[in-house]
Amino acid sequence: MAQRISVDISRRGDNEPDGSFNCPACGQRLNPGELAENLKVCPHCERHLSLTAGERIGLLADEGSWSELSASLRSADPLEFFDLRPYFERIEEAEYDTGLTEAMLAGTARMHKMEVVLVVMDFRFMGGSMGSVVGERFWRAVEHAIETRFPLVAVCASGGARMQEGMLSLLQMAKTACATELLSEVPVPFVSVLTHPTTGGVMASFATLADVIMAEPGALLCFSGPRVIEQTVKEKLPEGFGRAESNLEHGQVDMIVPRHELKDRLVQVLGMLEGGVACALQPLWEEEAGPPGGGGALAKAFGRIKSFANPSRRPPQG
Amino acid sequence: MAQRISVDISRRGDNEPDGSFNCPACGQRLNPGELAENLKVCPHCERHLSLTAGERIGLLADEGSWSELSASLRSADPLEFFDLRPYFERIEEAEYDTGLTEAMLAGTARMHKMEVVLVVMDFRFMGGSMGSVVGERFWRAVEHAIETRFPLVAVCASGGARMQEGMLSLLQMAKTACATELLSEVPVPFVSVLTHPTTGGVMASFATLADVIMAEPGALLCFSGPRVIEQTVKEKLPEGFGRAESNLEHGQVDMIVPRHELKDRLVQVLGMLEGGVACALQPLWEEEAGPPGGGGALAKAFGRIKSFANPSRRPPQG
Amino acid sequence: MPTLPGVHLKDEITKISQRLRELGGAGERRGRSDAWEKVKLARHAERPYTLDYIEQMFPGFIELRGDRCFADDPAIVAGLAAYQGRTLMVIGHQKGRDLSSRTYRNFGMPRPEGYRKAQRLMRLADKFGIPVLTLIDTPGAYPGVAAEERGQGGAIARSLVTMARLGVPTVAIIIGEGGSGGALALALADRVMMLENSIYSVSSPEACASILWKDAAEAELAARALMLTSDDLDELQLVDAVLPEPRGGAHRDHAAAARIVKEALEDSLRELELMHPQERRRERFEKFRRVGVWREDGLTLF
Amino acid sequence: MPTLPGVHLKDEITKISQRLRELGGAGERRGRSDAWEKVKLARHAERPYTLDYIEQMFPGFIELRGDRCFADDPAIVAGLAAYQGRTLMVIGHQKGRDLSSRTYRNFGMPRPEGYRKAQRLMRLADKFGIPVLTLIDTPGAYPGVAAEERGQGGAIARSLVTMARLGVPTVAIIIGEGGSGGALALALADRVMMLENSIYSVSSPEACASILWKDAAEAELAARALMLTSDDLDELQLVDAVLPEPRGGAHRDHAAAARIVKEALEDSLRELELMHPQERRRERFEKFRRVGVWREDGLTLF
Ligand SMILES: [Zn+2]
Ligand SMILES: [Zn+2]
Repeated sequence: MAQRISVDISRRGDNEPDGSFNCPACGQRLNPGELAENLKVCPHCERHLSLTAGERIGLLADEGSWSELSASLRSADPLEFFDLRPYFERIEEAEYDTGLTEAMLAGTARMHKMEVVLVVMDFRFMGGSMGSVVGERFWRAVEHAIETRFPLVAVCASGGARMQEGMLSLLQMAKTACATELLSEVPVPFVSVLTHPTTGGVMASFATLADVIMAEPGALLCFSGPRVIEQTVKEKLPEGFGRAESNLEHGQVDMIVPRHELKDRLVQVLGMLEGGVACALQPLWEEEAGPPGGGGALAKAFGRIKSFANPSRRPPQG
Repeated sequence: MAQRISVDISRRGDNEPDGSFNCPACGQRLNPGELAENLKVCPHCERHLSLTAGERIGLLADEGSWSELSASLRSADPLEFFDLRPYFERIEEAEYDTGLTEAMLAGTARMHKMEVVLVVMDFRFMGGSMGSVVGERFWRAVEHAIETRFPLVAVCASGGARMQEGMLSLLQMAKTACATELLSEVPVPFVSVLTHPTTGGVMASFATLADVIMAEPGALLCFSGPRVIEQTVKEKLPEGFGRAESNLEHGQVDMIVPRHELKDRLVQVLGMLEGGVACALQPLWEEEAGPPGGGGALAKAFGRIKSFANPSRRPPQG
Repeated sequence: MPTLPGVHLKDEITKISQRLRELGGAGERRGRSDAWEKVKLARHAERPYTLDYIEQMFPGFIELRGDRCFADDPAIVAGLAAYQGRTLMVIGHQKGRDLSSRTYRNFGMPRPEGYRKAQRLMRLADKFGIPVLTLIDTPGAYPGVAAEERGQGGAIARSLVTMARLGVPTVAIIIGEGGSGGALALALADRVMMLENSIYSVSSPEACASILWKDAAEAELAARALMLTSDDLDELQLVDAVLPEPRGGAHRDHAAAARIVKEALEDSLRELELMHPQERRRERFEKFRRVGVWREDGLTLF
Repeated sequence: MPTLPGVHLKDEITKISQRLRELGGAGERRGRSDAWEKVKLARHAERPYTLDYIEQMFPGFIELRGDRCFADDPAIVAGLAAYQGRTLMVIGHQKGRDLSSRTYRNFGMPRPEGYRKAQRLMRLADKFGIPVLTLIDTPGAYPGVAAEERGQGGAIARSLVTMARLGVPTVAIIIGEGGSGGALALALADRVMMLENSIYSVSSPEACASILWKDAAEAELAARALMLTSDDLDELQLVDAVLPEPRGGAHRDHAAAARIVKEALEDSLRELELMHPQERRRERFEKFRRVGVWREDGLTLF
């Protein structure tokens, strides 16, 4: 429960020598140490500040359990895209600034001992935009989840498709949607966590195709962003437009989960989807002698729980 | 195209000795003969006046092709229902007034030579209410459609569940919904035609579960009727509330079909759903030599069309 | 074998009407005389609601919300429950208890998005083999203009086919007011049970009275005529079981009421989980196919 | 075998970038220099729209409307067409031609209900084995507050999986503007083809310019950079075929344009109908699975 994250301060410029800076929501002075203690949630106004991919993994994965998949994938520049600067230069800068290889990391991890496939996006890497590498990492993560039967958790943060890869980017929506369909067929549980901000192509593909959709408080979640709407159709935006709370009210997400409850909630939901009570927090099944009936869903559930609760669980054979 | 119906004048009381009466919509004087010529559509304002079950069958079925199914079913009175008058008395009166045995007739018919299973409701029979007999006739009609692979057409007109049969009536919604699900599995095409008025339990069961939903112009189509809404939640009703046109705009029906086009349109849609061009009006397949490819959907479509265009089509064996 | 509602057996014909007549006049029948009392009990403001049962039975309940189209409808509560070594999808109507929660819950009257949420979550449950429990307690679907415009009728109809299709075990328990199509939309289940003091009706007695007697004040009379009590429905064989309530009624002891519901649920699941999904589905269709009483060739069939 | 978009073959590695560099600078590439011309042609006010093709190709077209939830969206037209001895489900974006029809059609920009109508009708087509033809011509999904609140993102996403699931043959033809997610939502098909003067783009050149160049006036530059013409997409192997237009462009001769589309459709169906539904589905997944260009272990894969 007392999860900690080690904050990585990549924010440059306006912060003080001690690293302190003002909360963008309430303006209160924030100290990095205290902030990390509070999982980068402003203690004054509860604003959930963005986490880096590393911090997110630190938040969700049991210590030392993270193992990256598809780490060697890197963006190419098939369009030789050049706007004010070449695409490769932007990528190199993003790599340098973030220490990441792309806007999405994929890997396996344990969460309260539950094995999961975890993909995590980082908005700092070119606005969390989805290009070929993001799509391919997502696909391979899904393939790994299908092979191992580990559930999939996708933590989203994205400005949309990566323009520098043109249609190759847009089609990642189709690719990731196909991937979720494969997951559904098995089925392997899939939960998405929408964090601030998740917009554009990611919202119109895998993020909204999860079995259960969680959102962090205050996160902006929409397809067309507020600026586009204001500029294109000149509509006045209502208070709280596109925020997690509005999405909940409008039936688009299942729940809003404060960051300090996220890991527990994920494990509970994934465990329940796996067909039985499975979270370490409520091991009701230990009180049970075994399945009272014979076959049926109950026995199936028990079978699942056993393989699930067993840390040495391995991919099913055949 | 020049379909006629023989109007049966069961309306009693306020009409003149020559049978003429005022259009309830525009107030113009209507002559029964002219009205029948115009399929009981007011020539002045296009109001589609209600058809009796017999008139509807006359409108849709090729001459002499109607053959009733489940004709021997009659209502029982399991609740010994007695409000101001006993239920049996009301049924007897309805039988006497309408010459019908229930609020729904089921049968087989040909429409432009296409064999169909046709069920038709009559609002005059206790407000077209759905009780055990309506549910059972619908179920048997579906069973017949499944056996013969004839498509199903349901012409609806109903005030809802029949209160005099209590929960037995409400559960006809579940029964008819299950029936449509069986049709879907085959699949056999199912088109519903919603006529004025279709409300309550019928709108919340088979009527809205059709593959394609047609509505007659101006028909009131809703679950809770205008009076209930006004009395219960004191909401002011917008102009045209619950009418076919509003339903179309709100995405609840596929199309509004004027009465004089209904038969042609039904045959076209059913034919297309059967997998190929099948209506007598546009026998495109006759211009074709045969399927160009080998198997696949095309050949399947051709197979369907052949059995369909053949008037001697029989239920498939086994 | 499940109880057969409105059994339809040609070779074992019994005339309900005759039997009822033998039992006495309409007003005197078992279950009928106290119909209005039952209506009042079923609507009792302190009667346990869906969230009360959830609180008692499923401490780890995780609510899932939204229809993914238009809104989340608070008149229907749904979510995953960890229960006795298995997962359940629990879906129920929720009335409010105080003024603000009643308004928020729309007095337990769902709009189309409520039914669509239920459908979405039933499909989710089906995907993962999770049994579905529905708790039914609503005056009926909300009769409002916008709800109609968003397709109230079609939404209820699609709830019915969604439940018909499910491969997982489904148990429906009417815990209070089983009002019309709004209730039925969640009740097309393998097992349909009623709490002793709940009602299940084609129409509210008030609406029925105002239509048939042209006078809403005749609601008591209508309540008797409609056969809406648990005894009535048991007699008509339209429910699989009637669950006795704690002495004085469920509102006297929420915990005891929850224990009764829990036992009924467990008994049902124990039976249902031994069946193959196709077998459950087939029996479900058979059961609803048989609902009805009619005359044929001079005989009354039911 | 369908054309492989963004083929990903380890043993046959070709460096697109290198090849492109050999062909000349970015501005000189085949297909790029006239990108802005193509944008203008794709948006030409007299270019045939979906309803024009329907009129030319499918005289017996029967429109089906509504999402059964909230509304009918006139920005997407859909219905059954009788065609060469078979039935088709035709679904396409529809821009308006005059002021009132443009307003009515919302300039071809669908709201969530448009995508939901498309999904409903694709499932209907699938149920009866009816092939699906989509005609794509939209600036993009409508960026409005209410559309967002009704779940624009989720609606597009579910269009994608709906198309992915279909067992029937699916053919998508980009006839004008293939704008972003709003276009892609109808384009996850077995065969994806573009008319010669149509465009298919991750973003409108104007939006791209205002984001990347911070100046919408740089749209011409963006149009070239985005590789959105039919030649560009052919080169990237992201479409299965480019369909030549009548001399001067499709707007010069609607009937000829329809004949070209018709032929492409027939050729596609002839191939696709010989395959088993599972085979079509498998190839469809394979095709979209392979989309992408990346480096791995020092090699560029595409
Ligand atoms: Zn703050
Ligand atoms: Zn008139």
